[in-house]
Amino acid sequence: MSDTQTVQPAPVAPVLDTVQHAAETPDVEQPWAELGLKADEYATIREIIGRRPTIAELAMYSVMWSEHCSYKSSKIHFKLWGENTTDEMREKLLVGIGENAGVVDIGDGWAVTFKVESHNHPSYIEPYQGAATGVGGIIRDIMSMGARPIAVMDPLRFGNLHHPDTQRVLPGVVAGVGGYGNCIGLPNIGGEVVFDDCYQGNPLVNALCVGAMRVEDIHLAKASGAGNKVILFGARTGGDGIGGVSVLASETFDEGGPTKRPAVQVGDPFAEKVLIECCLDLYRAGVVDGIQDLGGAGLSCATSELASNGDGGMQVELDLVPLRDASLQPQEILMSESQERMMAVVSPEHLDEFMAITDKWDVEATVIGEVTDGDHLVITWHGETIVDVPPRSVAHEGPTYDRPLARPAYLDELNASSAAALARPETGEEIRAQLLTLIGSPNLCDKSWITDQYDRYVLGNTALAQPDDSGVVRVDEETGRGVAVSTDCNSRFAKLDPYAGAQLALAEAYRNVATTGAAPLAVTDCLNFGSPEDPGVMWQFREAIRGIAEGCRFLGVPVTGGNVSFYNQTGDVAIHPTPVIGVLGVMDDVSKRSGSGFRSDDAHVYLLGT
Amino acid sequence: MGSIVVDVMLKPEILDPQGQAVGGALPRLGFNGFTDVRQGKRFVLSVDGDVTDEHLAAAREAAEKLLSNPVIEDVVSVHVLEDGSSDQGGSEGGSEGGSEGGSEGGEAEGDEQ
Amino acid sequence: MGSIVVDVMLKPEILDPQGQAVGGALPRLGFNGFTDVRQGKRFVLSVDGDVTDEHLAAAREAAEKLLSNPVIEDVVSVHVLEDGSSDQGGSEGGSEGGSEGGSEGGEAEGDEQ
Amino acid sequence: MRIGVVTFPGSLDDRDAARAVRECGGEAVPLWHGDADLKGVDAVILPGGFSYGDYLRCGAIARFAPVMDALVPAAQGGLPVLGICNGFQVLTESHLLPGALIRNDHRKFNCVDQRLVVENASTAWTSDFEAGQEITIVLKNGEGGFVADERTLDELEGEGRVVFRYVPDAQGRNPNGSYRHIAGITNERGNVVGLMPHPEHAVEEGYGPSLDGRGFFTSIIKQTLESAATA
Ligand SMILES: Nc1ncnc2c1ncn2[C@@H]1O[C@H](COP(=O)(O)OP(=O)(O)O)[C@@H](O)[C@H]1O
Repeated sequence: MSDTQTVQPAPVAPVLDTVQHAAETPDVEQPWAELGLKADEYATIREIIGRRPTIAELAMYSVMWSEHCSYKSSKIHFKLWGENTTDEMREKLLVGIGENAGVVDIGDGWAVTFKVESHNHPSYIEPYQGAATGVGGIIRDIMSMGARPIAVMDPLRFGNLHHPDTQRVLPGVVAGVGGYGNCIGLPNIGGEVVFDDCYQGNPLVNALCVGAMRVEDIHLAKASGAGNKVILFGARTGGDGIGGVSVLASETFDEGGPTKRPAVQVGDPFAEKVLIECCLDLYRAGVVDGIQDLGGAGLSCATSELASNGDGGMQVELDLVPLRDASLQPQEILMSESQERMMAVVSPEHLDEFMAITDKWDVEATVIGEVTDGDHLVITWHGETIVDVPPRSVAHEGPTYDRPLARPAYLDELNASSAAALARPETGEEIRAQLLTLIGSPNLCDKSWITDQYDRYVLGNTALAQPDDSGVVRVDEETGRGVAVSTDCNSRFAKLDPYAGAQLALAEAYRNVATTGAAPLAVTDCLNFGSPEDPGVMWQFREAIRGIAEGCRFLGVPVTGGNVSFYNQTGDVAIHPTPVIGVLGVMDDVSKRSGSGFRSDDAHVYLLGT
Repeated sequence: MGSIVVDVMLKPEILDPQGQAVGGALPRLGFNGFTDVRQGKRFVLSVDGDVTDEHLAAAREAAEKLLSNPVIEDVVSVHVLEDGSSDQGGSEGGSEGGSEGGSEGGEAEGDEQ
Repeated sequence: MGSIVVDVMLKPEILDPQGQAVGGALPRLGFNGFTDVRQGKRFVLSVDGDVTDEHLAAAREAAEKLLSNPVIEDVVSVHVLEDGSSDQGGSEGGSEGGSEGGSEGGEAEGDEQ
Repeated sequence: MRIGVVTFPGSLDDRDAARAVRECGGEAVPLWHGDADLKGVDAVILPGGFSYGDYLRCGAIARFAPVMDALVPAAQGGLPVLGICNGFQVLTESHLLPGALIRNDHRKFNCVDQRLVVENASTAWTSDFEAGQEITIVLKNGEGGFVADERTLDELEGEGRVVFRYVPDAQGRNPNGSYRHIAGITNERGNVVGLMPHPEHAVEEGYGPSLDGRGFFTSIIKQTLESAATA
């Protein structure tokens, strides 16, 4: 939703746009284009539901079929993951790509889930809140798998350190990552900070979270069992994140509340910390049948995905949703991206216990609907039906594109200009000067100004964090069993050759994990690219995926999940392709891990490899 | 020595977790009459001598440029603090509540961004 | 719906890192006329209907008990926000600067601890 | 030897404090903010974290939790209480300890392995240290600057109630702008101690910068056992 444009307010229907009203008024002009849909996409929606969509349905489809939620440009290339995953690689994989986050078996009955996501555009607009809500979002993904989040990492990319706008963006992003992560109590065990002019107008804020649980505690996002209750819990719903989509807002509600819709989401880490503990209590009590976090696309996403993954339909009374802003219209409630909310499916006999637990944590929880034995998602507003759709068509059967791709013409020239042509330092003096330039450069210098703003000790399980190349945390306090995680990417290599560049990123993260003493087990990735409508970018993207998938097959570690972020560009100029790779490894006893750097005076130094 | 007060609040549509936390605590302390709490910032800028129109103009500009973040905040007021002390007077009493504001009724800041 | 504003400032003798940072940044932006900056907090408490004397009394008590820490802070003002909107009005303009304060001159809070 | 560890909404290092108690041979008893019940424990730890998000002032809202209604009189009556970081802030907000903690002078959250000098080795929580001993434990906070008026500061120093001081850096600065480099203090009786750094993150080999934090927990455990023996 971050790239929605502001559009002219459309005339607002004087009556509630119910399903019946939509059926009776097939010819009403609808703002599908303003909502980012293409003509044929709009036509497909009409075909699926056999009439024009209501404004609420249109809102749901438009947000769920956005690039961000539907992966419509990238999905087609994801078959490379499957094709390159062998049965052997699947052995330790408990939950694969497609769920909120992948889960791997690390032994002794423990499972670990991890995933990296981007929050690039919001962090450029409002660095503190953008970064903070990015961290908050990925943590909820991990929570929704049934896990306790145990660590975060933050791969960051900024423009030139000395550019005035970097002075706005960098401190804000770092304070936001720290502000959220520190307050929620998750150790920050690593990340990256890279400066390159290509990120000046489009910094990258990626956030990774790791969570752990017992194998039997894995939870999935699905709504089954007719009669089971659908519960929305956590923060109240406000107008967050729909600021740009003023086409949805009524301009007639000037009285009685804020009518402006904020484009900026504000994070409340305290609310999320309470939500984590509350969810863990709920899992322990065994009262949750299905669970989903509310992230981008809010209720549209949670209701349609839960219903789509389940075996029945779902009925939701939208007017029961607790609101922070009473002036919100139903379609806005469906699109709101208010943070710190979760949705659970709970059987009626567990309802009282569920509510007692949320009460204990002072978390507001509201039954807003139930699972039905039908096959539609039906949403009502004060008794009138405003949404009646097959949930799969919203959540999973959105459009996919096989976009044209072409190797960029500039690549030959770029690759031809090799480093061999550069002048070499001749004298000791020159070598000295060059060395100083190198180690004083922003990309190589000490990063403690940033990393000291992050709590790396909370939870008491951190065995390695900055300045080491991997973060290492204990999962099992009895045995010391734990995991090592590293994220890496050199986008300059990826620009020269996205296939090899992606593999180099994978290899670096893999090595960083292996050298701590951990056995690499799984991969997550955050693919930050320019516009998919540019064939050159699309080619970079496909090459990078191919590189990662084939590299993973070679190394024998599966990709368990990740995130695609397109449209990272300023005007026509895309960022360097930046496929950030996270590798996770397992260790029997993390107190035996080896750190980087010299640890004793008389140690010998060996060079291994070629 | 004169002082100028700049008041900054989060825009009404923006979530205010701080205000919410305070709002949640009040009833536990037996204060039940408040329906909502929002928390903002108050800056007191001191100047040598009396506050001039130039000072006020500068304060207004600084309020927009530095003291507030127009993406999420509004400058709700820029006005002279009448007591004249550098900040809330000798702290004993802090009785400027009555004298502040109003005095320079015209200078409210209305043009965010 | 009425609102009460509570203003809290650090005591003058307590270090104010935020105010100091703002004070340091102003000259870099070309604002040279300010000799000192202090940053405090402003709370807007909303009530249903008009603000009554009971509301004000409760706000004063809450200001002392919860909203400020008497070891380091002073409550410098507790007064009715005249606009009457839940928080700084329609955010357009936020022009209460002129109308706030002064109006209820009597209710300034003067009795810290 | 039962040591209570209080959990407020937003407490973060409560599980760590409980682990540290166990590592050092005590029994950790969870105490819930909403219950005015200390479960007959021998001592209480108020752990680090961001109670209620620390949104108003650190510790300000936690101070009014029901558990504090039981804890404040008990502490005044001599129950050993250790406030770590946010717990220290709760103790000052509750006026069990003087002064206040304000935003770090550099206005950033700061997580470092910090050297401290133990100045008072006769409190309930520091008797296993030597006066003048230097220890290194974790410091991590955004609002750790200790402030108080001159009279209070003089009193604290005069009565030997400064328990820990930061070892200043080469420029003579401490990590958060605390007045007189004060990192931790105690009440007149020496049973209530508050400090910003985190001893519970320095009790296990392989996790944390040292084992210097153990002394806090072994001190209280020994003291309780001794007073039980003489009772
Ligand atoms: N954004 C970040 N968040 C957390 N840790 C970071 C971040 N950036 C760098 N680090 C950590 O700081 C240390 C040094 O970073 P860096 O100099 O980039 O390492 P290297 O060049 O060895 O990859 C590493 O431990 C890395 O994980």
